[in-house]
Amino acid sequence: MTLERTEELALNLGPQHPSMHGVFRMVAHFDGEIITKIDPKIGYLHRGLEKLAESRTYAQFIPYTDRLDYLAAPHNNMAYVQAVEKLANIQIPERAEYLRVIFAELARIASHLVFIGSLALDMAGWTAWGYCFRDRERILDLFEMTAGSRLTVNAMRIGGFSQEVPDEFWPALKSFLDDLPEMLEEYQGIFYGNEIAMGRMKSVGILTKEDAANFSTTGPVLRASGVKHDLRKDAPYGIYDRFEFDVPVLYGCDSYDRGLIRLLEIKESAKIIRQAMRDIPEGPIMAKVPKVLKPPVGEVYHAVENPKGELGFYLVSDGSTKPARLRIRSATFINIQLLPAISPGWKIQDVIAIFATLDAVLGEVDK
Amino acid sequence: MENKEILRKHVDELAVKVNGEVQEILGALVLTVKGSYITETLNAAKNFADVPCDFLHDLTAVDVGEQFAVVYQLSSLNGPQTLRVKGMIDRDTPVIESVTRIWRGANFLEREAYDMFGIQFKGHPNLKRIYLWEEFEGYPLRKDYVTESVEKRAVILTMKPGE
Amino acid sequence: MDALNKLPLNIAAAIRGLFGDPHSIWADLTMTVIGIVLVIVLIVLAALILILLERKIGGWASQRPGPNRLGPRGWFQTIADALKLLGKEDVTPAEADRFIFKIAPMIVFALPMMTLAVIPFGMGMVPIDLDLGIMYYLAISAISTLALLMAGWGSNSNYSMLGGMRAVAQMISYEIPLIFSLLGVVMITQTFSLSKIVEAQSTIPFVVIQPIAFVIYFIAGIAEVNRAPFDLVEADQEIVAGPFTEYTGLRWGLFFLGEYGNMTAVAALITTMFLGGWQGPGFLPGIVWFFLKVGIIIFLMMWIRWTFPRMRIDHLMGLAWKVLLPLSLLNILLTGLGIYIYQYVLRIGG
Amino acid sequence: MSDNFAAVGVLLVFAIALPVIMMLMPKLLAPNKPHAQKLIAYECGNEPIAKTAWLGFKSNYFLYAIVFTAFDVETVFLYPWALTFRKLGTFAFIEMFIFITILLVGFWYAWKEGALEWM
Amino acid sequence: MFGKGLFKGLHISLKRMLGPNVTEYYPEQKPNLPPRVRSSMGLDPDKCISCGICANTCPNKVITLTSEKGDNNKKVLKTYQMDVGRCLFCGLCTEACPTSALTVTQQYENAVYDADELQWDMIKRHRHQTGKEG
Amino acid sequence: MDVVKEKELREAELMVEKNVVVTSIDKVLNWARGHSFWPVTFGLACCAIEMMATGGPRYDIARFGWEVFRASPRQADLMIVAGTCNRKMAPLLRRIYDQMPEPKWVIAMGSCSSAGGPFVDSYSMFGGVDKIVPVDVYIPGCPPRPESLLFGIMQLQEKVANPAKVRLLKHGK
Repeated sequence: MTLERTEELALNLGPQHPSMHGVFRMVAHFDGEIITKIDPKIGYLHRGLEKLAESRTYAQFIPYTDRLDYLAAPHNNMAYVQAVEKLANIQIPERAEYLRVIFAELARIASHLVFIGSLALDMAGWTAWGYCFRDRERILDLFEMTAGSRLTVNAMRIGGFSQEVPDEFWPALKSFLDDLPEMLEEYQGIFYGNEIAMGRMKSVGILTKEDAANFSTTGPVLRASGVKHDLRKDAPYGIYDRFEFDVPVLYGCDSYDRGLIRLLEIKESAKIIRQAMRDIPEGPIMAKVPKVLKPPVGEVYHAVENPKGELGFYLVSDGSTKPARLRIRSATFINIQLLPAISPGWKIQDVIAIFATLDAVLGEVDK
Repeated sequence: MENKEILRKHVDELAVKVNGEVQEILGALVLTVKGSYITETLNAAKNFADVPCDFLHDLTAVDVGEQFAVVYQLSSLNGPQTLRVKGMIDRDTPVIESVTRIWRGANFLEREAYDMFGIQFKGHPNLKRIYLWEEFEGYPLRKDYVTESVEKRAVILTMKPGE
Repeated sequence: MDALNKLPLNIAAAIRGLFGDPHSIWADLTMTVIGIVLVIVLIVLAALILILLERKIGGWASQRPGPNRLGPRGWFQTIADALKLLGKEDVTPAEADRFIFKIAPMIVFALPMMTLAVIPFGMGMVPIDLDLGIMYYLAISAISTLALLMAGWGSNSNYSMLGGMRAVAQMISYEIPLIFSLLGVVMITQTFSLSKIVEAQSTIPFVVIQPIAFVIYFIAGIAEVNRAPFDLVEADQEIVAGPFTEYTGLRWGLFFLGEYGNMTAVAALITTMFLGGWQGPGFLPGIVWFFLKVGIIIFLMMWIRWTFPRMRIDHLMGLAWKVLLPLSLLNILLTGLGIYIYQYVLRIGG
Repeated sequence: MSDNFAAVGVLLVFAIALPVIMMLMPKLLAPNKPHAQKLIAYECGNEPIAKTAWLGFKSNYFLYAIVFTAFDVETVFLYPWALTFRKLGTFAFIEMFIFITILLVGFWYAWKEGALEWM
Repeated sequence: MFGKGLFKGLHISLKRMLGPNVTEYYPEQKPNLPPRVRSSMGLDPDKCISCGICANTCPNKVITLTSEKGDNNKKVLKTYQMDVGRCLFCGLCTEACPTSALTVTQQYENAVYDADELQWDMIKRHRHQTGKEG
Repeated sequence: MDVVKEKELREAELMVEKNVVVTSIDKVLNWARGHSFWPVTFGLACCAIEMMATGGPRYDIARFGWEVFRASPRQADLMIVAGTCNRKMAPLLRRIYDQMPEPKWVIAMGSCSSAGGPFVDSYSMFGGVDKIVPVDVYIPGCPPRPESLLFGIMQLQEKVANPAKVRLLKHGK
């Protein structure tokens, strides 16, 4: 029997589209409801950060890193300042290291909460989204009382940490961590445990282990495909080697596992924060750093495990106060290449879910 | 440590073969080769015995005056080995072989390098501007690129209000 | 209480009394017109209240108050929205099929008016008492599929087209379990008249006798009015707003009003068919019982909407064809068997 | 009976008139400034790729329509049967069982052939 | 059993529906912001020594200030402009200020109707604010 | 250049409407418009997350009746440009603005959309979105707090309700 194919429909989804997480655009080719081809188009948020960095001093670029992955700004701060410290060979005080870890992991939780919320929202789960944003506010409060901003935290400095945490920080953090299991239970109950959500995500958008590695995928997307790879364990930076935590790995390779793994990672992050709270020493939070920082000639590639995957800074110094070249290796920019590879054959609704599970943040994709 | 020594040994052997230069910058192993050897080098690095550098982290370019350096950050999912490979290409004829056949993930990265530096990747399936639009002139991350004044930039995109 | 129940009838009789011949065609016509006007008022009121209620419930479910600033506790919010829609520009896309594009929202708005007019709201309070009530209701409500397809086609936009296609596929699929689930009630009552069906439930509402049919009708009803989790037709996150993408201002408002009117109609029919209509313990008048039951059904629908994610289209179709349809056929067989045993084996009634 | 349907006629007049009247209001109250950009179809801010949406659409959606027709015809037979079922006695009961069984066989066939699978 | 998850979800949302709200009723109930919040900047011209460190620290050239020689050859601040349209609100300027003349303030009601008003004349703002308060 | 002209023209129109046809219908409509802004979901970058947070349980924009974020500009009254708009996005922004039905308003949320913000020096930026669409309210901040956004929309509400007063405030000094 010969199958007459119907006329193919080419359609823009994005940049202004509720489920495109910003300004991602894909040109989708449909056959009925089925996607036959996807052509991702990016650059609608391109701000030329790498070029801007060449006209800013090392310290002045820190606030710009907040605007990369704006859901987990402290993590970007940390990656950048650690790269500069490596380049200029600066040792930072213990207390600052611990504060950095606490902030970075809080940012991971906040970012994953947005992920869960927007994944639910992409399937019209409004209430689950509301719960995630409700709980995220408490993390933002913690950021705000310490560093003064909710989203673009700008908390870290080359050589340490911007400000000492206020007294009310610790009880607030503790109460948040105590409430966290109940929150996770709620997300599980209202979204992950829901049969409709499961039906939409289970065994959809299969990404095999081999493909994942070949596509340079990193982060939760890679770990949901059964590869145990986490820079916090495999190439520890900062003081991550002092903490005991597991790296959750799931073997489903589908959308559901890519979604669920974030929930598990939140638990591990909470574990790290608890240990950091226990062990944090007293002391200064800033090392002595020259007012005008001139790192020696050299280059460094420093990568951290951002909530979305590997965030790397490749810095080339020519001995001046400004970087000669600053390269941002953002995880989602590379991860979204998967979309045209794994979506054909699935329905529009599946592709929306697949895209949501790749957790693209356009600030990071477009730089 | 052992891992690093084995890697060093492999890289040294490879350097001889591809006429490259091995350096250690801030604890990272850097292999600099001519652009024309890049596919051979990367293929070899991917298949190092015991310490395969088979995971491409990043691909970018750096403007180093006369030349462009195309920088590949390699490591592995199964070991701590990391290697940075630099392919040096001429500024006037910035052409280098594409590695999309080795790593499919290099697709966007090469397009980005093309967009920002104007480097031609031979064999790339879809070498088009990725961030900027087709009509954009110049390659912004080259050192000699001069950003237009904000007034000029704004004029281009003022659309006629629809009537 | 009986007096309260009879009050509308007495008023009707009084109005008829104003005419020389209370059964003249003019008296009938006047009564019909009064009934229709009341139904229109009901639809508009229901839509205004329901839209606010929807936003309120959505708010409460995620622990926020919802609209609360305009008027007492925000009850005037929808009025502001409606007035605003009146003052919005009416845009017809250049490429659209202008006639179809313009007429589709009117059809959607007119349908609940047509359907609600045959529902018995209280004892003797039927704007139009049809002997073929159920048939009429099903026939009219099926037209909404057509209206959505017209909207999708007329807009000449790809999102609209996809939405319209989804509407056709979804709504005709759910039509069948919907129709079959009502069959059981007809088999028991032996009538198509909605008021007679309500009267038949004076002792026991049919939800007890026909639980499967009730569940099927409830699910299919939600799907028929395109509400979450079956709102694939206007899925924001996928096809922007489905068939409504190109509609602006009041034209879109008509769709919106129509949607809530349809929701009221479905809830009213569920109440009539399964929950005993206006029948209820005597301490409240019948009409209050009726709207109480309708309110509960609508609350259930909203609660479901704000909790569940949207279904996928193949699951949606699978549910209709592979679960609900066999179940509704089973329900017919079981009902038939039950009546057979009841009537011929036990020799009761008949 | 007949005058009831006359009432439906009156209802129809109302149902048509009301939205038409409603649509007249924005004509009086709302501004109206169409221009070329405003009138092109919305496609997330881009120029629409396809010039028209009236394409040969996938038949998939209509496959259901065919199965639907079969069942819809069935309802035409089933409703009168249901109405008089209690009066007709055992014969009608068994007869309708046979009728439904035949339909179920058809339904099973459609299912088996994959007409109910979303492609 | 199929449907268990559905009922659990319904249970959770009903529980939340009946529970209390978490909303902050903004215009009536002003938020109690921590003192570090960087919603806008405030300058105390009396403390300012016109050293220009803030302008140098700023990543995006937001601040322009001019000064003139006063008594004892000390610099006296003449104008102090902040172009808020370019500002990152990162707080690096306030951190760098040696006399804490420039501080972060918690005033977040900054919306304006005109693009010109995005140029903050900090001295005027200060006078305006103290005038209002004092 | 045209955008400035367009803006002035519109304000003049509003003035004329105010002075010539001072009808109570307009007053009622403006009241209704001010209480039911339906924003188009125009989230671009960081500010969009704060915009979402404004819709979230803590800040709840729904209290004002402004939570009906419409995916299609055809049903929206208000465009909150939340985030960085670069040169590639600009024509699309304009088109989406064009496709909104009259009357419509624009809020520039955050530094980037107000005047280019942190990235104004970059090759891919062109400055504020007021060069492309007429902006009614600017909200500085990077990103502005949700309260700032709510305050900004309240300012717009005032502008819609009393166009003449706002004009006086602006040019009376």
